[in-house]
Parts: sequence; C-alpha cells; structure tokens
Amino acid sequence: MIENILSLLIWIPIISGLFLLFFNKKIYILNTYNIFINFIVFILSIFLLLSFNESNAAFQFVEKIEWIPSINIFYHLGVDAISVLLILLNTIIFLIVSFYNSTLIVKKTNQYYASFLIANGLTIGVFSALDAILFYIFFEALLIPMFLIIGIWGGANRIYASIKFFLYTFLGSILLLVAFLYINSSISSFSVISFYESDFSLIEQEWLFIAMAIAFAIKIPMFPFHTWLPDAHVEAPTSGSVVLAAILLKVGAYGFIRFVIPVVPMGAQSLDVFFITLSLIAIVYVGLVAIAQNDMKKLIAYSSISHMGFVTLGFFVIFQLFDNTQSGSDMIISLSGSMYQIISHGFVSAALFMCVGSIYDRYKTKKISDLSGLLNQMPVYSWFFVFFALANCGLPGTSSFVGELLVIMSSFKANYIYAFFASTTLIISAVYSLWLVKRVVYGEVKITLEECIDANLIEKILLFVLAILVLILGFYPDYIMNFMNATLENMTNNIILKI
Amino acid sequence: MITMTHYLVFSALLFCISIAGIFINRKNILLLLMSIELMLLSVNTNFIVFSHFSNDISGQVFVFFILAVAAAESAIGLAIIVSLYRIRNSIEINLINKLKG
Amino acid sequence: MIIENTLNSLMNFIPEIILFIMSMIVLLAGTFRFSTKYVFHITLLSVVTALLLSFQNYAVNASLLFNSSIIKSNVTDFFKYVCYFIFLVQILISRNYLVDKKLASGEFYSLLLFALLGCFVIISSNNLIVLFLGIELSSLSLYSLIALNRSSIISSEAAIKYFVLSTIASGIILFGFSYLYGITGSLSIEDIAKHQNLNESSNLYLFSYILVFIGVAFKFAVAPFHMWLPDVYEGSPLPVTNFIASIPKIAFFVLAYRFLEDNPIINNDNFSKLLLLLGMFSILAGNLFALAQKKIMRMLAYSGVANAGFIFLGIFLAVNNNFSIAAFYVVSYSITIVSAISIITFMSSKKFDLVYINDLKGLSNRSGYIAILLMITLLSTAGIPLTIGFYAKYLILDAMIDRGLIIATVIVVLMTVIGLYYYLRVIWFMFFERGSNSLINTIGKFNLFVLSLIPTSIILIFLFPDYIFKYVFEILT
Amino acid sequence: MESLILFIPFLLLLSSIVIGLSPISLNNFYSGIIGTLLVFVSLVLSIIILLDIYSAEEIIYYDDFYKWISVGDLNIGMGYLIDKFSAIMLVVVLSISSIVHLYSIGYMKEETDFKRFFSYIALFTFSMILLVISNNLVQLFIGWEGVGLVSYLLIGFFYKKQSAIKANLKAFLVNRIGDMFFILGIVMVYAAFDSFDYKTIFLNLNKIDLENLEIYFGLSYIDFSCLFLFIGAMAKSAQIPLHVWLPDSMEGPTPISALIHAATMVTAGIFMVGRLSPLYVLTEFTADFILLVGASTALFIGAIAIFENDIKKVIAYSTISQLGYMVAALGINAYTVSFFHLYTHAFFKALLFLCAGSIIMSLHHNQDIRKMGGLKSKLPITYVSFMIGTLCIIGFPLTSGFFSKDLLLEVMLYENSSISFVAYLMLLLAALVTTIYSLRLLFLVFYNKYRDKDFENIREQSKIITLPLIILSVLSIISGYLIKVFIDLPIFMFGVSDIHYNGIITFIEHGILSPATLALVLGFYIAKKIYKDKISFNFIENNLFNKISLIIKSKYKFDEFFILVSDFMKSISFKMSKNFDLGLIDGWVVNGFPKKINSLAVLFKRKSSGYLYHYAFSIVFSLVIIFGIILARVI
Repeated sequence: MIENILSLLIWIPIISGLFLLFFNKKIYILNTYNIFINFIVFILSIFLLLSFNESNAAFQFVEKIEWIPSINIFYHLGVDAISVLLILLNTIIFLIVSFYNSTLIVKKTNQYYASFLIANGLTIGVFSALDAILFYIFFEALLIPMFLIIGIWGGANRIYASIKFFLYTFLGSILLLVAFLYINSSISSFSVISFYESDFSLIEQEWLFIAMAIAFAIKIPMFPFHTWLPDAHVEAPTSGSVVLAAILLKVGAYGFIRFVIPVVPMGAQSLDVFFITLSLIAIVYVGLVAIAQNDMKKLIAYSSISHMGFVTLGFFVIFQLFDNTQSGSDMIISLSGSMYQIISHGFVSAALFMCVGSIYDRYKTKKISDLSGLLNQMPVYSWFFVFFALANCGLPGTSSFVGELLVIMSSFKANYIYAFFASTTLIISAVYSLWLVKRVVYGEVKITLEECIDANLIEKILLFVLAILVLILGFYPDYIMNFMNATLENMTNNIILKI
Repeated sequence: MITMTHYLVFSALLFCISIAGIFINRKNILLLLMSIELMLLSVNTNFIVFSHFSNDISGQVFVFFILAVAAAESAIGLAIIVSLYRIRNSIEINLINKLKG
Repeated sequence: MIIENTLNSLMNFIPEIILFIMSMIVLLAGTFRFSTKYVFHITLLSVVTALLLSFQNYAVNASLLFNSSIIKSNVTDFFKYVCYFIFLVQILISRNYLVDKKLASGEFYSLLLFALLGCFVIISSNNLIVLFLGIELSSLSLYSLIALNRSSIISSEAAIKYFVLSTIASGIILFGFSYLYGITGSLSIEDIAKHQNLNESSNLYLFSYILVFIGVAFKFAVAPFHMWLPDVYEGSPLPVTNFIASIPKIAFFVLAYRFLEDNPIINNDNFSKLLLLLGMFSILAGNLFALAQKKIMRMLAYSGVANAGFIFLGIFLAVNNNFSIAAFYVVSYSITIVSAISIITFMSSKKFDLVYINDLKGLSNRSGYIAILLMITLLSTAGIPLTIGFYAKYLILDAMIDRGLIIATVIVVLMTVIGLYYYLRVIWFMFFERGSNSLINTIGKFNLFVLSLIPTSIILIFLFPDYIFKYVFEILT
Repeated sequence: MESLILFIPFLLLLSSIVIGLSPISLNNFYSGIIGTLLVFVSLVLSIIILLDIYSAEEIIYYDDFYKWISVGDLNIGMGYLIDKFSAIMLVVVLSISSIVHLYSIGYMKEETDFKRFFSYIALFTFSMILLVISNNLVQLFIGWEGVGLVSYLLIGFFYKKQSAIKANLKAFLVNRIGDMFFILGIVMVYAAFDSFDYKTIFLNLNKIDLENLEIYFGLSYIDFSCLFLFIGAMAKSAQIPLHVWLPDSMEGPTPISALIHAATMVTAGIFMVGRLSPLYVLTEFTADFILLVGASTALFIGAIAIFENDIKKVIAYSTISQLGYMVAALGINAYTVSFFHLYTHAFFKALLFLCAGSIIMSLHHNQDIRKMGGLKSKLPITYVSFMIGTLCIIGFPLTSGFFSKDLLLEVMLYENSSISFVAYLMLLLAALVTTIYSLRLLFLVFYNKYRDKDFENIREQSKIITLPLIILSVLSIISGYLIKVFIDLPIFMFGVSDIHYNGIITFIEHGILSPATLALVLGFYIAKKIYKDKISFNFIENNLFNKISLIIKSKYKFDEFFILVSDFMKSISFKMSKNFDLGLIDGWVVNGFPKKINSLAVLFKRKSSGYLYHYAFSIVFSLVIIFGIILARVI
C-alpha cells in the first residue's frame, strides 16, 4: 500500500469521480460521498507527509511501470518535498471545497462534484509525475474539468471566459510538448531525472527555456499573459475560483521549479533579467490595476497575479544571487521564500474567494459599488473577510509575510533596485485590500436584506480552519522550511553544477 | 519518321486540351463528359505507344479496361445529369453552386 | 500447377469474393417485395462472414496471388480488419436513418458493398490494372450512392461535382501510370518500385510519381485538391459521407504505402518537400476554413482536410520504410471521424436533419451521454490527451522534431490550437448553452451501445496503447 | 526570573483571545475586569524583572522562545532581549496600558462592542510587548505592524462613521509608506551583517569595515539603511511629513488616543532608533536629517495646536510636537535623553488624554473647546489633574516635563554644531508655543464661564474614571526625579557625557535659570492675556502675523498634498486598467489576433464560389505550379 500510495492518491478520486458521473442520487448522498472521498484522499496525503523522509533529497515513493515502452514513455511517479507540500495543499483545498460545495445548491450536482474529484486526482498526478509526457498528459487533462466547471456552472459571460482559459493554456502547453519532444530527441528519455542530467548548449537551452517558460508563465500567470485569469475567476463558480486560485496557478509555479529552472538553468540565467522585470511589473503594475477594479473577484484575481509575481521573482533572482555570493545558501532562501509564498497564497486566496462567493450568494452582486456596511448584517463573515484581506496585504504574523520577506531579502541581495520595486507591494497591496474592506465591510448598510443569514456553521468552521492555518504558517514557518530544505539544497547544487 | 516522342507530346497535348476544356467551358455539363473522355483517350494513347515501342502487350490490355471503365463512367455521369435535370430543368454549370464556402 | 495456384489464390481471396457475390444477392433481394426488408440483414451477414473468413486465413507473411497481381500480407489484413470494423459500425448505425429517409433499398446496400470491395481491391492490389479497377469500382459506386437521394438537389450537385473532379483525379493518376509503365515496362507495382533501386532516379519517373501522388492527394482531399470534400460531406446522405470519410482514405493510404515501400524516391528532395509542403498547406487551409463554418458537416470536412495534411506529413516522415506513424494516424483518424459522423447520423430523425452546429444547443441537458460521446470524439480529433488522437499527433510531432523541423513543428502546433477552437465551439454548444433541441433523436439502446464502442476504444487505446503500437510498428517498419 | 518574561506576552495574548472569543453570556464588566487583571499581573511581572535587572549590574536577559525560520544560513528566532532600556520601556507600556484598561471599563461601559474593544487593547499591548522585548529586527517588525494593525482597527472602532473609517485607512496607508522603507532598511542591515539579530549585528559592527560597502548616491550604506529605518519611524512617530494620520486618528475612542496615539505606539519609532543606536552613531547625514525633522516637527506642528478647536486634536498636535523633541534628541545621539522625555511624556500625555476623555464624557461627547469653559467648579478632580498635566507639558519647574525638556535643551545646546544650534532655537521657540497652546486649552476649558446649554447637570464621572487620573497625576509629578537612572543607561546605548549633570539640585537651579524658563513665563503671559483676560494685543492685528497664522491654520496643506497624490495614483491605475490592461493587452493582442484570424476565415468562406470549373481550375492551376517549381528545381 505504502509503495504505491501515489497511484492511490491519483486514481481514487478520478475513478470515484467517473463513477459519480453515472450515479445521480439524493443530494445528501452525493454530499456525503463527495466529502468522504476527498477525506480519504486527504488522509492518504497526510500519511504521505508523515511517511516522507525529508532529510532525503531524492525522489521517494517512486513507481516506474512500463507504460508505452515502444515510444519509451513510462508510468513514472515520485515525490520530493516540494511535491509533497503541494499535494497536501491540494488535498486540503479540495477537502475544504467539498465541504463548501455541500452548502450550495447547483444543477447537475453529481457532474459538478465529479468534475472536482477528477480535477483533484489529475492535480495530484501533475504534482507527482516524473515522466515528462505523463506530466504533460495530466497537465492537459486538468484543463478539461476546469473548462467544464467554468463553462457549465459559470456566470453570464462564462463561454468567453472558459474558451479563453482553455485555448490560452493549451497554446502554452503545446509549446511545452514541443520542448519535451526536443529534449527527448537528444537524450532519448522523458524521465525528469535524466532531464536533470541533460546538458544542452546555451542557445538550445535558451529556446527550450522560452518554450517551457511561456507555457508556465501563461499558467501561473506572469504579466503579459495574465488577462485570462480575471475573466476566468469572474465567471467561474465560487468553488471553481477557489480551486483555480489555490491550485491551478500553483501548477504553473510547480512547472517552473520542476522543469524550467533545473533543466535549462543556463537558458534561464541568460534571460533572467527579462523575467525578473516581468515579475516586478506584475507586482507593481498589476497591483495598481487591482486597485481600479470594481468587481471583488476581479480584484482578488489581480492581487493573485501580483502575488505570483513574487513567486517568479524568487525563482529568477537565484542566478544573480549566485553571481554575487558564490554560495547556494541565498538561492535556497530565495527558492524557499517563493515556495512559501505559493503555499500561503493557496490558503489566503481560497479563503478570500470563499468569502466573496458567500457574499455573492446572499447579495447577488460582486460589484463593490453596490455593497457597503456588511459588518452590520453579517459580522462573522465580515471579520473573517477583514482578517484575510489583511493577510492578503502581507501582514506579519500571517503566512503571506514570510514569503514576501524572504523574497524581498533575496532580491535585495541580487540587486537593490529589485528590492525597492518589490517592497512597494507593502503599499499597493494594502491599498487594494483595505480600500476594498473600507468600501465593502465598513460604513452604513446599502442593501438591506429581509433575512440576511450570517455564515452558517460549515462556513464558519471552514473559514476558521483557514484562518488558523494562515496564522500557524505565519508564526511557525520553520517546519515547512526544514521540510523543503534538503530538496532545495539538492536542486540548487544541481543548478550550480550546470551553470 | 515519327518517333515515340511525337506520340508522347501529342498525347500530352490531348491531356492538356481536355483539362483546359474542363474549366474553360462554363455552360454545358455534357462538354465536361467529353473532355473527360478525351483525357482518358490521351492516357490510352500513352499506353498504346509505350506497349508498341516496348513490344509488351499488357499496356494494350490496360487500354481495354480503361475504355470499358470510361463507358461505365460516362453512363453514370449521364445518369447523374439526368437526375439533376429532373430537379431543375437545366444543366448549366454556373447554376450549380448551392454548395459552397 | 496453374490450377493449384489459382485455387490457392481463390482460397486466399475468398472474403472479397464472398462480398462480391453477396452484393449481387443483396441487389437481387432488393428487387422482390418479400425479401426487400431483409437487405440489411443479408448485408450484415455477408460482412460478418467475410470478416470471419478473413480472420480464419490471416496471413502472417506476404503472399502473391493471381500471378502476382494481388498481394496478401498482414498489412493488408490489418487494414481490412479496420475497414470491416468501421463498416459494421456504419451500417448498424445508419439503418434507422436510411429507413427514415426511404433509402434503405437493395441497390444502396449492394453499392455500399461494391464500394467496400473496391477499397479492398485497392488495398490488396499489386498491379496497376487491378489497382485502377479497384479505384474505379469504389468511385463509381460512390458517385451513384451520393446521387441516390434523387429528390434532393444538393445530393445530385454533390454527385456531379464529385464525379467530375474525381474522374479528373483518376485521369491524372492514369496519366502517371502510363508513364510509369513506359519507363519500367511493367504494370506490377513491385517492379515499378524496384526499378527505382536499379538505376538512379530519372526526372520522368519523378514526375509520374508526382502525378500519382497528386491523385492520391485528391482522394485524401489534401489542400489545394480538397474542394470536393465539403460539398460531398454536405450533399450526400450521412451514411455515404460516413463511408467516404473513412474507408477510401485507408485504401488510398495503403496505395501510397505500396508505391513508396522500400522505394528511395521518398528520400528524393523534391518529392519529400512536395509532400511536406502539401501537408503543411493542407493543415493551414483546413483549419482556417473550418473556423468559419456554421454547418457541422462542412466543419468536419475541413477538419478532415487538416487531418489529411497530417497524414501527408506522416507519409513524408516515412523514411526508411517506417510507415507506422502515418498508418496509426490514418487508423485513429478514420475511427474517430466515423464515430463523430455516426453520432450525428444517430441524432437526426425522420423530420429533422442535423445540419447546423447550433442545432446541438443544450444537448447535454437532453442527453448527457451522447454529448459526452461526441465530446470524446471531437477531443480525439483535436488531439487532446486522454484520447487516441493525442498519440496520433504526438507521433507526427515527435518524428518531425527528430527530423529537425522545429519551425515547421511550431507552425503545425499553432495551427492545432486554431483547430481546437472549432471543436470547442461544438462542445460549448452542447454543454454550455441553455435550452435544448427537442427534435434530436436520443433513443435506441442498441444503437447507443454501438455508438459507445468507438469512444470507449478511443479511451482504452489511450490508456493501454502499447499492443497497438507494437503491432503497427512491427508490421509497418 | 527569565521564565517570567515568557508569561507577559502570553498573558496578554490570552486575555485578548479569551475576551475576543468569549460567549455572549460573559457580561461586559467582568470581561473588562479580567482584561485589566491580566494586564496588571503582567505589569507586576515586568516590575519584578526591572528590579531584577537593576539588582545586578550589566545583566541582560537574552534568549529565543523558539526558532521562527532557519533556512540556509538564515536564522530568525522569536525571542527577547531585556536590558535596562527595554525593561523600563516594558514597565512604562504596561503601566499605562493597565491604567487605560481600568479607565476604559468606565469609559466604554455603554458601548455594545465593549468586549471587542478590550480584546483589541490587550492585543495591542501584546504586540507592543513583542516589539519592546524583541531581540531581532524581524520580530521588531512583526510587533511594529501588529501595533499598526490594532491602531487601524481601533481608529475604525466606530465603523459606521465615514470619518472614522477614512481615518483608519489613512493611518494604515501612511504607516505602510513608512513600513516599505522600514523593511528595506531591515533588509539592508541584514545584507550587511547577514543576521537580523541585535547581538550579532552589534558585535559585528567593528568586524565589518563599512568603507567597502556600496555607496548609493554619495551616501554610505549605513547612512542609507539608517535613513530607511528612520523613515519607518517617521511614519510611526508622526514626524513631518508623515504626521498627517495622527490628528485624524482621534476618531478612535479616547482611551485609545491615550494609550496608542500618545503614550506607547507612537513612541515605537523613538524606541527603535534607541535600540539601534550603535548603528545610528555611525551616520552623520542621517543624524542631521533626524535632527532637522524632529526640530521642525516640534515647532511647526506645535504651532497648529494654537488654532485648533477640537480638544483631542489639540492634544494630538501637542503629542506630535513632543515627539519632535524626542526625535531631535535622537538626532544628536542623545538617546537616553530622548528616552527620558519619552518616559515622562508617556505619563503626562496619557493623563491629559484621559482628562479630555472625562471632560468629553461629562459634556456628552462635545469636543469643541469653544463650547466649554468654567468647568473647574464642576469637575474638580479632572481640573486638578489636567492642571498637573499642563504644568508637566509646559515644563513647569519640578514637574517631570521640566526635567526631561530642560535636560534635552541642555544637551542640544552643549552639542556645539551649527545645525544643532539652529535646532536648539527652534526647540526653544517650540517650548514657547507649547506653553501657549497648553495654557490656552486650560483657560478655555476650565476658566471664564460656560459657553453652552445646561451647565447644571454636568458632573464628575464615577470613581473608575477619576482614579486613573489621580494615579497618573502622581506619576507625572514624581516620574521626573528618576533622571539619574536615565542619564546612566549604558547598555547598547550611548549615554550622554555627564558634563552638564552633577547632582539633581544643581540641575534644577541650572534649569530654572535656563532660557526655557523665559519662554515659559512669556508664554504664560501671552496665553493669560489672550485667552483668560480676553485682551487682544495689537501686534495680532498686523497682517504679517495674519499671514503666518493663515499658513499655520492651513496646516501647511499636507493633507491636501496627500489627497492629491492618492487621487493621482488612483486615476493612473484606473487609466491603466482600462486602456492598457483591457484595451491593449486583452483587447488588441489576446482577443485581437483570434478575431483577425476569424475574419480571415470568414473572408475565405465568402470568396469561395462553389463553381465546378473554379474547383477544376484550382486543381489544374496548383498542378501547373507544382510542376513548374519542380521543373525549375530539377533542370
């Protein structure tokens, strides 16, 4: 059981989801079923976390089965610390979403839950695939459930948003496929491990880097490729937005740290200034754009983009760090800052989208200009909303601060200009988060509902859990840092060897 | 003295004429059938020439088959034209563009 | 001696012969009132028997029949099996449709059988005459099949267009044949291919090959020789479209394989460039035209053009006799498109023809099952993972990268993204649009079962592709 | 002993959480009592620690509670560094906090959100303690932001009032401007010393040679880092030009103004600079900058108070100007002196605010001093304590303010450099101004006759309000006599050389004869004439003075400036979102290309005729083309 736990993690949700497609029963049965499956997966991931040996940098729980030997593609799974953490994040978020879904009324409930279950399994597949083509297959397949979730259960403009989402991401990922094929054609293997051992000439690395980086930059999304995200978020149903923000963006980030930077470091190095600039633009410019939004979901979407800017910044400064101080330690700090930002943003954005979603359920509007003084009608919600808004602007003591601090530190060591622009986020994020709070939460009531239900028990519990997680991550980040340490150290050593 | 080349050029010319006939003529479908026949005839000429100059009979066998098939073809073609004519009382080509785009 | 050979040949060729006889019988049965309602069953019976017989004498290694004018090898058998499978699905699905449209007559089925027979002859011909006869047998029966619906104006228009253009094509092919005969002095394809090995390529030989392959391109509907395809798709009855879309493509692929098998001309610069450029251009044009289509059949037709381009790329990539990539593509595309057209056939009823894409509006609300089947099929045509179509495209791209054609690959890939859009449009009409079309036929347990055969196999082959790959690679390299 | 330190923040956090999440059943009064008791206990603990520190010489408690982050070479702990400096600060904070807790039980009793209030102030005290005892810059920053957060929440305590929620947003954002630079400063320090830890930093000070660190724009690395850190302090301690948030912050409940916006939080900046004094002594430029900022703040912002009519805002402006004094002292590296003023100011400013609170309560939330007057008969206790507070702030001899302010001026005078002399003059002038506005407040509120309706039913508040006043009055008077303690505060601090301190008596004599006394007398004369006897001097009429007063009344247009900037940014962001993001990237590129391709496809579709001969022609044509090309290639 323990040796193929990853397969269990991947296939239990997928198969039960497929089963759910042809199984339309009473709503409460569906709810219990859905929650049960997600809970099992969650328990399994906890089990994975506990039985994972973080002091060992190599891939663990490796499964390697000949899948298509005739074109040497293997069913090759395995995890290192990064993957484990992301899988855990994934299962937690999906568990929360499954609970949250049980409070909603949606049409075609079984298909709705099925899509989420399948997405859950596929995401775990993405995080644990060690064969490039297997990764690509999970990566692409993940689009389909999200596409359906946005398109079927989405808002008024859902078709435009879903098509944009699908095509844009597909455009990127097919370039990724080309890159993989190219690598395979020269080293005749798709295994990530042999990818790490590959060495290409600089020019090859640059082209490979561009191809792969575009794919993941669209997914994460980085600055010029970001416009699909706000639309997708605005149109997606609440749970969809939660998954999109908390998980799918992370897939892009994961791609960067798993494929782009370790495989073609020289290419990344020669183009890093460009990507750092893009990240800084994302932080400053997109943050400013977020200020101007009148749709709460759009605002949070833009803020996620700007937070992802920190992640990419942390990824790409490592080369200059190495140039300045010929030691790997600063690179590790920077990378772990980015990873921490990824994880923390997962929780914060999920919570924010849940708050917005519930407000939308009650007031039937997401427009900031229509809302005011929620504190008078739904205090519990509003306080959670305030809390997560503060977490979103990186208040110390919340998880967001840790990542931002580490990334700003590292970027300063790389170049003080980067640090200066990066640190403007302290102002910008405060402006958009707290201005939102001022306009929506505080003030006099604008729309008075006859009977405005405050958060029901489940919602209270979920938000409370998320808040606790955010605080714990904020006050005791050391566990996760240590957890990642060996893996990142190994990775940085490889990078240093290759550049 | 007429060499093989002359025959080949001749049949090539026939071929070109027939093809030209297909897209230059814009009135009548029957002319289309004729040019198709012409095309097949040019092919036949080729075969005969080759078989004659390389004393091999199989080419001329082929010609018989081609002729037979050509007959069948034109029969079917005429049938289609008839059914077309039944529906709309003309067989002008430049009326036939219901299907396009 | 001769007797033995002939008998042996007959024994080996028995399935085709049975098809031939049975088609006569079907024709006959159609004429009498008492038997006319059994034509379908007779056809089914005949195809099944033929299939069983051909299973019974499966050729492991190639053998020449009828003093080397017919070849029978595991390749031909493989492709014939695929054709049988496709054909069975087609006739099973199209039965109700034909009854509704008053086309379920003896001549229809017999002509269908003749067309199938023609394709088989093409597949297993080793001699130019037999090949020509095969081509003509299939095309002549197809002309009449298209025109069979006499009341409809578009059918006869489609028929006349297809007739004229494909006779031009066969004229071109014949012209090429004649020169090949002239150069090599033989009608046997083997000798013609061999001839290339003996002395270095003469330009005339090249030109005649180009003529032949332009004919093939026409039959594949590779742009710019594709104009007939959309019109035929739109004009002809759906079962006929279903046939035209799939089986002749396989047949002509085998023809191409015959002509290029261990023939160094494929390494000839001009020739391979021609194949490559035709392929690229076809992908480009097909996707572009498909974007603007409102009618579903025309859309499929243009996507077929794009896929034909991929097939040509596959043939282009078949250096040192590795035709497996192209073969896999042909097979996967054919079964996928058959599944798509069959689903459409199944959905149209007596008073309703599924013509426009937005007739599918809200299909998922009416029958999610069919919607999912169609979605799987379309995703496979687009080459998204979880479907067999992914491998088809994957192999092509992989081989192109190995050839070092990075730029071409990137262009192809971008075209695929454009192509994805119109498949997605169908999907969104089915799933995302509100409301539903009550005229769409969704009942028929057995038909639904038959319909779900191909999508299921699409998914299964995706999950466990290795046997197929091994087999195809083994027989076609 | 050390183990006690852990209890202080723990108790406070506990009280915050318990009160915050307590069920409805627990009534307000008891929850208030709980909070007060817990704070009081921690006060006792802190006093014990202080005594312990003083019992032995040169004793420092230094340890980590736990490791916050350890990755690569980076180690950040959550811990404490208790020396005399932080021990005294601890006691000051906790004493003020406990008194304010007590006061609030009375002051907030009608409020529905009573518990929320108490949990907030407990949380505030917690973060302040975190800041004070921290042993590294990151923990300092966490506490720094924590107090900022609570002040944000408390300014917006009455969340229905537009003015309140405007004010708290403003406060947070202005502080964030500071924090941006603050964190940059922290990072710079880290980059130089490879550690956030005070001990490591100070021990490595002599090890790293500051010469070969980079120079930015002609300023040394340390200059820059100190400057950035100080900009953070400017926001927190409301120095020009980042002082704009403090007057508006008076929207919060009055006890908060006493605790946060007078006594403790706003002094965090001064505390931080004092804490990092070993760094600051290395900078010339930054020191002068600090000096000028402090002096000008003390003078100019103090002047605004003369024309302000809201009682709380008057005190707020006076707070800013007093903070200016402290900052100025920092500017000449007289950290102990500055800290001494911080400590005395904490008591008397809290006292003034609490008095103001009791007045406001008695007058049913009227804060306009033009509507007051003659209250001394009605509110005797408040009157007396307010008087004491005023005397302290104007530095009346033998009050605490006298000691601290005179010491400060002395040091400033003896620091013989031209800038410091200018600063000295400004501060002297500021002392005059201080006297004027403080006495003005006193006279307008308590003397003459009442200028509003129903004078009869104004009465002194309950014991729970007045008791804190009494306590604070006592503290304000006696606190000054501990001057010696502050003058020799050595640890990590650079004590002022004792040239101008030999014995308290001489100091008092010297102080009374100092120019400050002159300012005091002059100020008293002017204030009494104008605001009590209502005699207007003729020099007030001349228009130069009018011009000046107009400038002052306009508050130097700082608010307008900030509003201008924020509107500008807002309009920019709206433009970018509309034109660039939606217009260019999304509209023109992302949706534009597909549109173009689609229109191309439509064009092709329209162009294709469907005529048979066109089809045939295209076939033949392409045939010819192909042949032509290949002919050209082979021949």
